[in-house]
Amino acid sequence: MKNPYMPMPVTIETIITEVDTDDIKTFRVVFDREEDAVAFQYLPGQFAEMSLYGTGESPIGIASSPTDEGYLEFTVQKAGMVTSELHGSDEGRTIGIRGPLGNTWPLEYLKGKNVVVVGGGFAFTTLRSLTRYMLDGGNRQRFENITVIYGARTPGLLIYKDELAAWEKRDDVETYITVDQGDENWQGREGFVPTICTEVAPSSNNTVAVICGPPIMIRFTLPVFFDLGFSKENIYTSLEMRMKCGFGKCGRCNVGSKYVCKDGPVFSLAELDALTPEY
Amino acid sequence: MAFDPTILGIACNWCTYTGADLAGTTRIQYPHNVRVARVMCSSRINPAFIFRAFELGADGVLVGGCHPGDCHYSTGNLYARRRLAVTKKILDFAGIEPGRFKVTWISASEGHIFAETVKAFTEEVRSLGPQTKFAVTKGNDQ
Amino acid sequence: MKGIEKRLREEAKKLLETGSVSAVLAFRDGYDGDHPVPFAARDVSDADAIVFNEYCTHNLARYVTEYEPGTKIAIAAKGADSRALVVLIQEEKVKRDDLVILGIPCSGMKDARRGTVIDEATTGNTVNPVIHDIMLADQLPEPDTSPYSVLTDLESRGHDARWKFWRKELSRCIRCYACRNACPLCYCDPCFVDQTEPRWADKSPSLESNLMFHLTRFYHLAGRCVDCGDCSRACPMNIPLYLFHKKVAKECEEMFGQTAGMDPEETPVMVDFKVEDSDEILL
Amino acid sequence: MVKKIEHDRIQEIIAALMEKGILYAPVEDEEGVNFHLVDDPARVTLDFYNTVQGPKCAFFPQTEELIRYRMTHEGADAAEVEPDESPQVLFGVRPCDVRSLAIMDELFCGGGIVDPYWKNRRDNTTIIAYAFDTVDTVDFYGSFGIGAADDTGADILMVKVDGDLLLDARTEKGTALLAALDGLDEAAAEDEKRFAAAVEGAGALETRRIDTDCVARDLPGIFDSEFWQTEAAPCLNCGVCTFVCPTCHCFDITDETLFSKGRRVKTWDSCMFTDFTLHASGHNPRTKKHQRLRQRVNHKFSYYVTNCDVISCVGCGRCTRFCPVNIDIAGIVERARKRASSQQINNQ
Repeated sequence: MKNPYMPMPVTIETIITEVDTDDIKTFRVVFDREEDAVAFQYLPGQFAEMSLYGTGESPIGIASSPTDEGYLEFTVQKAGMVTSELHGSDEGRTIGIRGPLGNTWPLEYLKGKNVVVVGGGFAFTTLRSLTRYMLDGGNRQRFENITVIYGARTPGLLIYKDELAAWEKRDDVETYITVDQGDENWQGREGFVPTICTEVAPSSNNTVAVICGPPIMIRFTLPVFFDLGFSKENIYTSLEMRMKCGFGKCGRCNVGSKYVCKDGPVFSLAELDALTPEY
Repeated sequence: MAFDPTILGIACNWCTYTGADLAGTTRIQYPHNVRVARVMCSSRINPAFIFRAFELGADGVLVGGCHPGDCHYSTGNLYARRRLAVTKKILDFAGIEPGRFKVTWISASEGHIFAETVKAFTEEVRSLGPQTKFAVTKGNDQ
Repeated sequence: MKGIEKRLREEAKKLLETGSVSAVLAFRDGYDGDHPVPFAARDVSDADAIVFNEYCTHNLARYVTEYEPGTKIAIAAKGADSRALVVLIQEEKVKRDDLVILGIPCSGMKDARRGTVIDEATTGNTVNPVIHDIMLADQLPEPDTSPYSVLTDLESRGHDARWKFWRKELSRCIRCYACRNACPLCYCDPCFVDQTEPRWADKSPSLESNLMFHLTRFYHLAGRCVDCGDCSRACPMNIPLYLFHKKVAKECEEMFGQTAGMDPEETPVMVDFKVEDSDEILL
Repeated sequence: MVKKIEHDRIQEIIAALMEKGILYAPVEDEEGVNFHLVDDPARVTLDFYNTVQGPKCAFFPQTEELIRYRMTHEGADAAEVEPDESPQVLFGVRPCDVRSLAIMDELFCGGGIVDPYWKNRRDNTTIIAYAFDTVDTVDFYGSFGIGAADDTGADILMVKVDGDLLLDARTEKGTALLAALDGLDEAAAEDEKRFAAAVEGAGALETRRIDTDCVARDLPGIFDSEFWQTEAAPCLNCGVCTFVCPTCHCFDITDETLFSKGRRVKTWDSCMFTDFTLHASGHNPRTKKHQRLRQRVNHKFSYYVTNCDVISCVGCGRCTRFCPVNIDIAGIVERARKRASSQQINNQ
């Protein structure tokens, strides 16, 4: 029996810092063992426990796409013990990964549908995974129109800048990047994500909205989508909870009869309505 | 081989640490057993530091601050006096010999007193033998 | 006890009827009469559910800090409970004016689970409330014994024997934190032991982490502990924590000349100093 | 085939059991009688009503080492602590506590990933149940259809009758263990009768009962009720109830490092603690004590039923017995049921 508590060793290959506050970094890791790389089969929306011996483990959404071969990426905000230690690490350090854990964005359900991806701030990570996945080669044709609406507080806080620029150039995805407040160099949109959503006004016909961001953004964005005629079954989001084991034993992420780690983190609004409001 | 104790010294920045420095610069010999940690004031010492030191295997803990009345922050050491006195009573009641924990006032000019204090305290701790009561064994016996 | 119960209900009714307090902290029956449960009566109709019997050992001062500042509450307070209130007032966790203290002189209260009389070992011989607004019974004669006589045996033992004693006791701790959470004076949020940066004590119970937790907690209660004994009664593992708290209280009294929780005007000894404190206390 | 030994000779059977592997048995300590890993047969006792804590420690110890590591310059060298597969015996467990193990199996061995530490120990343990012969007022295991001499889940059922211990195997594992134990006497026909009579007598013991039929369905209906504030008012939010409970399973995983060496451990945690759900960001979904009490009751009596089709409570009464402020979970469930039904009537 494989011990589910045992992390797989990975090495930090590259650390990307692209925001002007130093509390968000993207870590690209590669598996030390070939068999782990083969075993780690994931889909967008899933997460993994990043393990640093001596400090502990922390659940982090996978920001890379399964179509990216040979590495995984995690974008991590410095908050607690593990993430602080991770932020203090150098390239070349060996850490551990336990996963993939949790469910995925509803890829089967999205097939043949229009997809609106709405992200705010640093919560864009698994949405980036989803977008990369949908836009990748043969995958693109499985989805209809793809719209990406992504905002951050300032231009300096946008993550995956190069990628966003590349998406803006593509004609098979509509990309709307916005910041709450621009600076002297900012040429793009200004305005809060809900406002941009109102302006873009994606049709709810055969469309699923996938939303992830800070609670305040979600709170103001949802009414926009309801007004556009989106049903609760067609709006998906991802929850954050304190977790330890990641596979439904430790009881920590229990909300109602669900465990966010194994029944989530992805839920439709309809599913969330059935949960107790304790997240 | 004779028992060579490990002692944590906690010294205030303004008096005892400077005193220890003076002992060094004037080349006064004192035992190597004390590892000195510097704090800004003796009142910065959380008693948990001392419990933790014993837990991590210190055989003795020596705290040095400014003489009462001479505190850089006027009254820090007067608070510290009460706190460390209580700490000492707690250690004593838990079973740590009083000789393993000493609080003393050493000014910046008293390099020789620092050296003498360390010497005497080291000998006292040596005579008490290794501190095995609080010292951690967990996970370290592998 | 029945007389006290009757008076308690009457006073609670009066206070709630006139709206002079928003809650009366007392007791109600639990699953049987021997297992009372702390209870906040909020309405006149609640008052008849109030009980008081020999098993009402809990220190209700524990609940005072849960109320918004400025909320007027009445509280049934036995001797040691009133001293805990004094400490809370000294530490500005509650205002004297927000409290209506219903003083209950009593002795011979019993621990329901263990069947022991609690003032044989705890309550600091405080049979009469030290502050009160309304007394629910006549003052009792003050006991003439020392509250610290239970320490004699441990004090007379050598260091190794004492260590052996505490090693056995503290290694049995399962870290349920009932002691801390039952304590009226453990109101820190978060408690040092729950902090992760730095982590003062490992989460798993082991002799070392238990020592770190308990010794630091004993220290944090220095000059504050009023010997109500709730920590030890709450403990599912029967660890006699009160012995250590009592010892620290006794030392503080001897060194600083002040008993905890006697006078709301005093400053607790550990946040105070005297220039003339002797260095001898460090020996 | 019933086997027999005089109660005074309990040390012999304990010594014999210790030879068969790891032995967990009730041991008298300062706190009362509790399950311990036995190192001295003389300390084992059967003179108790029930142990302070449930028997989960034999499968899910409060501290379980998962990994041992040594910090290095590049990261760490880590080695798995392999799940224990040694044969073990759990001796003297009350029938309601035996039932708790099957309930925990649903969680640890079901729902996808299996916890190897729990499963291995469960597979390799022989359970000797010990029938009740009296009833304490706080117990309510009868509510869950558990009898005082219930043998469900037990490999051997043991009863104490007039100074004799009578043991009867219930499974092959139990038969094998009994056959391998020296020092037990073959029971006479008379003893077989005494055994049957004791089991029957225990069957007549009645605990108090709570109505559990609809509780799983009804509890969510009063989730937002003031009820929980009222019930939780006396609660201290300590972890006594969860740490004595035989079916509480929540745990934490932490790294404990000393200098360069350390271990990753799984330790019991409690949903009653404030920091149980505290995020690193500072957000906490359950900051108030009524939310935490509500979580505990709902998790046992509703959520667990949804997920595992069984109530995660066996009515052993420990949480009530050891609650520092005498909160009674059975009372809460009863009042919740009444509240829910009166609410339903009002809504109609």
